[in-house]
Amino acid sequence: MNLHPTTAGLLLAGILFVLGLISVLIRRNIIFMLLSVEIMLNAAGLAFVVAASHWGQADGQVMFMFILAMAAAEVSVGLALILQLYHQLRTLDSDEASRMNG
Amino acid sequence: MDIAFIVAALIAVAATVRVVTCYNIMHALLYLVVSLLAVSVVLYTYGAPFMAVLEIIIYAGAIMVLIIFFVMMLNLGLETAEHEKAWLRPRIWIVPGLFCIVLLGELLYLILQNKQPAAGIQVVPPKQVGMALFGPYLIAVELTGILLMAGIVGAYHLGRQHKKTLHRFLENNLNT
Amino acid sequence: MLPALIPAIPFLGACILMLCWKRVSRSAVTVIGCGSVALSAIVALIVAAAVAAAGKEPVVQHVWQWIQVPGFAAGIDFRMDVLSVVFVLVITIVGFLIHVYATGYMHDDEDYGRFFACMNLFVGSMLVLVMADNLLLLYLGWEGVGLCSYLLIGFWYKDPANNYAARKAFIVTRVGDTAMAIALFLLFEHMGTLNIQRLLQEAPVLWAKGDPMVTLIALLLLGGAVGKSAQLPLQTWLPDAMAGPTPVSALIHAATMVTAGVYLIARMHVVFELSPAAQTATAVIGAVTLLMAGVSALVQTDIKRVLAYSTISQIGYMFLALGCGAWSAAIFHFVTHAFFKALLFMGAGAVIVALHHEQDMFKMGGLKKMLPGVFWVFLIGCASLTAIPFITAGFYSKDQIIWLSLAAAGGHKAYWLAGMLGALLTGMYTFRMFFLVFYGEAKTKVHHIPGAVMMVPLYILAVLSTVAGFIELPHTLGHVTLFSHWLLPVLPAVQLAVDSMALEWISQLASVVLALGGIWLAYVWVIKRPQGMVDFLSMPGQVWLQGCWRRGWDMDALYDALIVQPFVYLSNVNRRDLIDKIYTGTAQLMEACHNLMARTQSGILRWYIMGVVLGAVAILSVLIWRLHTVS
Amino acid sequence: MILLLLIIIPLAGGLLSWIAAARNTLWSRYIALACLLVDLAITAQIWATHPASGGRWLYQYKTDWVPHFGISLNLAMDGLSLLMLILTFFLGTLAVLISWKEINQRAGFFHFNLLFVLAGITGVFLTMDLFLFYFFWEMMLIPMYFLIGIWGHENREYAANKFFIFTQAGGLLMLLAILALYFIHGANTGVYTYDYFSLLNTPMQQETARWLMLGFLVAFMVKLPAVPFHTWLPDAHTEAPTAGSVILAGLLLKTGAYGILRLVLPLFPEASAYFAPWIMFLGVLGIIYGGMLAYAQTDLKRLIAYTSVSHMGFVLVGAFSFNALAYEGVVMQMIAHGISTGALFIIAGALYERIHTRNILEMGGLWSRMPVMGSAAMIFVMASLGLPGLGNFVAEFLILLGSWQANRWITVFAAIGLVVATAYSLRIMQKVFFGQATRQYALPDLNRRELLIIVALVMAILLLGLHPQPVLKTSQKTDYVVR
Repeated sequence: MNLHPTTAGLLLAGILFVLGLISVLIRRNIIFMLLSVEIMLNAAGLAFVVAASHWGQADGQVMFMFILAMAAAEVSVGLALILQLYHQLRTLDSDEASRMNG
Repeated sequence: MDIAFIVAALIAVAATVRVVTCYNIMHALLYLVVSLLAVSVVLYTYGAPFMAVLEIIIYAGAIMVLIIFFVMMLNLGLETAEHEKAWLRPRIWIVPGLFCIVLLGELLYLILQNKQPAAGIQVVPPKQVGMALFGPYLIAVELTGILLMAGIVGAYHLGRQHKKTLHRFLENNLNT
Repeated sequence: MLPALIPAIPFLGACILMLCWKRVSRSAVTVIGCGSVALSAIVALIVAAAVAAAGKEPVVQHVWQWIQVPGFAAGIDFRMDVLSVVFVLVITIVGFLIHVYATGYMHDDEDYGRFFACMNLFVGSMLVLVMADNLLLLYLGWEGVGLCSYLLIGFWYKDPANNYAARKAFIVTRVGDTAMAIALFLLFEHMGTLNIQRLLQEAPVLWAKGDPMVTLIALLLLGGAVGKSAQLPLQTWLPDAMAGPTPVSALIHAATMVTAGVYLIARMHVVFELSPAAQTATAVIGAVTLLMAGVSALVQTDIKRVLAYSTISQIGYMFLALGCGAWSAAIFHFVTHAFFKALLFMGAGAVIVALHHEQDMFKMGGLKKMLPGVFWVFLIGCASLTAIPFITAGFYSKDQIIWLSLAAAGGHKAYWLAGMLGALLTGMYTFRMFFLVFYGEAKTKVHHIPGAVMMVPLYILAVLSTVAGFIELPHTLGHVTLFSHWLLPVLPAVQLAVDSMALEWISQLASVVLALGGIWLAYVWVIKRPQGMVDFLSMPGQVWLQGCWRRGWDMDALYDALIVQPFVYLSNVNRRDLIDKIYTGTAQLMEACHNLMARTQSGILRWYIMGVVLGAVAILSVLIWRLHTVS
Repeated sequence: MILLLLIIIPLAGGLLSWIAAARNTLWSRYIALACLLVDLAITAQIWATHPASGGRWLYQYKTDWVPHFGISLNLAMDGLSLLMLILTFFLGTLAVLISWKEINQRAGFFHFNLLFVLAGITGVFLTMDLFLFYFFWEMMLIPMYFLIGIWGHENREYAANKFFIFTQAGGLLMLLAILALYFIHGANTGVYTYDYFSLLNTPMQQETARWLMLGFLVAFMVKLPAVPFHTWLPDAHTEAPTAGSVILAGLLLKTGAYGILRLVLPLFPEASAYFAPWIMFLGVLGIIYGGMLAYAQTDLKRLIAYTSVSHMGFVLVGAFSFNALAYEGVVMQMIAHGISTGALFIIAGALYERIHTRNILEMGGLWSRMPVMGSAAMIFVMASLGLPGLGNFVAEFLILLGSWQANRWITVFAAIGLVVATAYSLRIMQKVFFGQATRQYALPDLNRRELLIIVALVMAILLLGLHPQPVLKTSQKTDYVVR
């Protein structure tokens, strides 16, 4: 294993991101989907930090902070939406909430 | 290659895989917390101690706790796990999974193609981050504040239990 | 002023009748209907006298300018020359007699007024046709005649069969008219005018004899003539035209319509003279038609259809004469034919009325005693049609044609033979009809004896059918040339290739023998030994052949299969307009695309994410591919 | 100024009659009728008094509108415009009369639309500014859309949409061509203007001219309509109310023919000559194809609509013959077809009012019940098949005589089209008026109002057929493009 640290970090970010993506795709439970999105956000944040350390610049970490803030906002709104959904449809199955089809 | 990084990365990946495959939502959440903690170690190894701390406090702490509370509030127990089991059939996950693997392969390929000169890890101190935040990124910070505000208001509005069970948009839809 | 009055009076009568026949009494309709034609006949006589007095100088009248645009002018111009005078007199006089007859024939019809309106219009249109000074006005009359035939053949409009017959008459003649219209375009292109006199003067200057262009024009004119005159190959409408009331048939066959083609060719004879090919075509068409129609007439059962085919056959004689260059002979035959054919038709009409609208000859018979008056006039008509020598008009006119078809410059032995054979056929079918109707046992009761108003015109025509022949006698019998002499300013004298008195005697004798032979055959066939004939005719091949002849050589079926059916089929297939399918198809395609795209909006979140993944895969693939191809 | 008045009168009348309808629909009808009669009187007066030996332009009126872009309010009238205007107001008057009893719902809005269509048509016939031309072109489109879509028969919305999409698509192509011409003229001469007279001799490459010419041509061919752009017409004609059908057949189609004579040929003479054989071919295709389609129809109005396709084929053949005779014929055909087809639509409408069907298979034997209507129908059917003595014959004969000089085979086939015309025309008479009556109706013959309309039309078609000279003489003053 003679990987460059940046490459290694990006690899890790990529793996995590794709795992999150897989999860989003295969889960029908909407809470799981929210979790998976969190994984993906986190992976993206990780990639930013790795890049920041690679260039020695603060911008990457700034971005990580924004992602954090966004994730927080997203989770709060998302959970509220899930709550509504659960009340309306009595299920957490995202496929059930397909009334807005074309 | 730092040993700490390798261990943390392996833990992160393993824990995430469990998140993906776990039927029980509580277990999945706990695995996710583990994964986040591992990522925070990774962040630390990449010279971003402040970010590692934030990861633990906000992600693993605040956000995850929020979700756990939420799950507990909805009282999703074994029943949901059964559902989850029933939903996770190979028929459902194989094709998307394959595509994602392809995507991963391509990502890795592209990352490994990178022939950047080795520069090693450079530590970016929190002070520099703070300077950047309240310097060039000031407007973004303000906007983030507004975003968080919107999140709070939105969560409040959406999470409120109305006497009417239906949202007004949905109500029209159901009547028709 | 006078020439214009001749067609104007019948038109006026038609207009008055059309507008207010419902409001005036029957007798008023009679007065207007017959009176207008009578008045027209009187004016025609006056104009004829004027023409004669002026040394056969034509009387020309410009009524008003019809069309005048740069490069083209046509007026409502009438011209009475000697040829027109002949036609106008025949049309008005015979037309008048038919009108008088019709007042009796149509007496009980509810649309009495409409009938006379159309009849007047018919006469008027025909008068315009023969008096027109330019081809466009002639064309107006030409088409007007077609319209009136349509109106009158389909007069009893409640029976769809009549309408089909009427429509057929109009459309078939229209085919010929189209050819004629194209001839007009060609004439205009080359001469820059449609004035008949100028055309006739300039044609020989412009074209040498046998020029392909003049042949084309002559053939196209012939096409028009063939359509109106019911000659091969456009003869199919005429037998069906019997659907109209009998006076209409008389008018169509005797005075108007079918003779228009003869008039046209005679009028444009200069063009035909310039084209030997077209003349030959005319003669051949005439010869073939006269034989085919004669054969068809032989096997008809409907009395009016016999007469219809005999008309086609007789017009065939006229075409034969025209084709041989015997112009005045053709016109002479037209005149005598007008008399005896009107006579025959109206006689047949009298029979039909007497038998309560029974037209099948095999259901008639023994009428000699019941209807003696009709019997005698019918006999005169038949004799004239068969060309019984010396005493009938038909003899002089037809014999002249048969002789000239051999002797004239354009004549040929084959024409002569055809004419001879035609004489035999004529004798046979005419007297077959005559015997069937008047001899034998009565099969249908006479319920109505025709009154004076119907019989008087018959008597007059009977006289005319007899004496009209004396105005033109052959060399062998006194050599009177009043008629051809009268026509000399317009129609040149016939060029004789053979001028032998002996040969002419032989020809006449032969034709007489053949005609009498035909009568004898008919006598044997119908009266003497009907059974033998029945046996002969019921032989296997015979039955089919007879059917074929009866149906007019199955030309109808041929046209039906070749033209009508494909046309109807094509238009029915295309009823919904295939081109529209292109547009509606495009619209449908768009809608299908829309539906397809809308299907992707399933509302299922994971599908959307899947789309994102696929997009990402695609983008990265392209990226990698480019990375490789670039480096 | 009088030209502007001609346009303003129907516009004002339309608004007024809309307003008046709120009080009393009868007022609205009288106002519409009065406006059109006034316009008819003005144009008839001009026709009667115009000097026999004057110049080409009888009246001209020009004032700036948007000088910055070279747009002006430029109206002019020559013989062609004059004849078209008389036809417009004549048929317009009849259209109001024919709707007197037929249109009872929202009569005010109906007359508003009717008058606006007529105003648009008037504008098209008068304007000498291409921008304004396009403006009026669109202006007649939208009220027509409403006329079909609101007062039409069962399938009216489909028909109205189809009509709108077809003509609008054609119109947009024309707009493109107008703009291109504007800019090319501006670039080549430095003068940016929409003025017709200035644009007449725009210097440009032949290749460009051909494309621009096609842009104009397609718009006019859609309106005309020529095969293969004709498919909107049967639907629109069939579904429109009687007045709408009359306006469509009698006037709207004529704007297409007018556009070809006024714009396509003079603006692009070389390009037109280049495409002439093909366009004549389309014309003759329309004559025969339309005729065959007409023969197959069972819906009376649809049948008549397809005869329009057939007759307008003659216009196309004549217009691209580049021959003075053919042009006279085209003008005659425009007028005679307007009258004869308009009359047939009026008769079809009157029949529909009485027996509530347009299916000719359900008719038959109507002559005995309605002899006057039958006679009138006979006259117009005969006109439609080109019987000499009626207007259409003069037109078709002149067209064919002229086109013979240009292209013989085309003319031969066009002449064969006359036989097809006979077939479908007689079919109308046979199926509708002849034969045995299938049902017992209590059918009143034409009433006084209808009789007035029909008599006016019969007089017009007879006059056109027997004494077309005044029309021909008026039209001669227009300089057509002759090769």
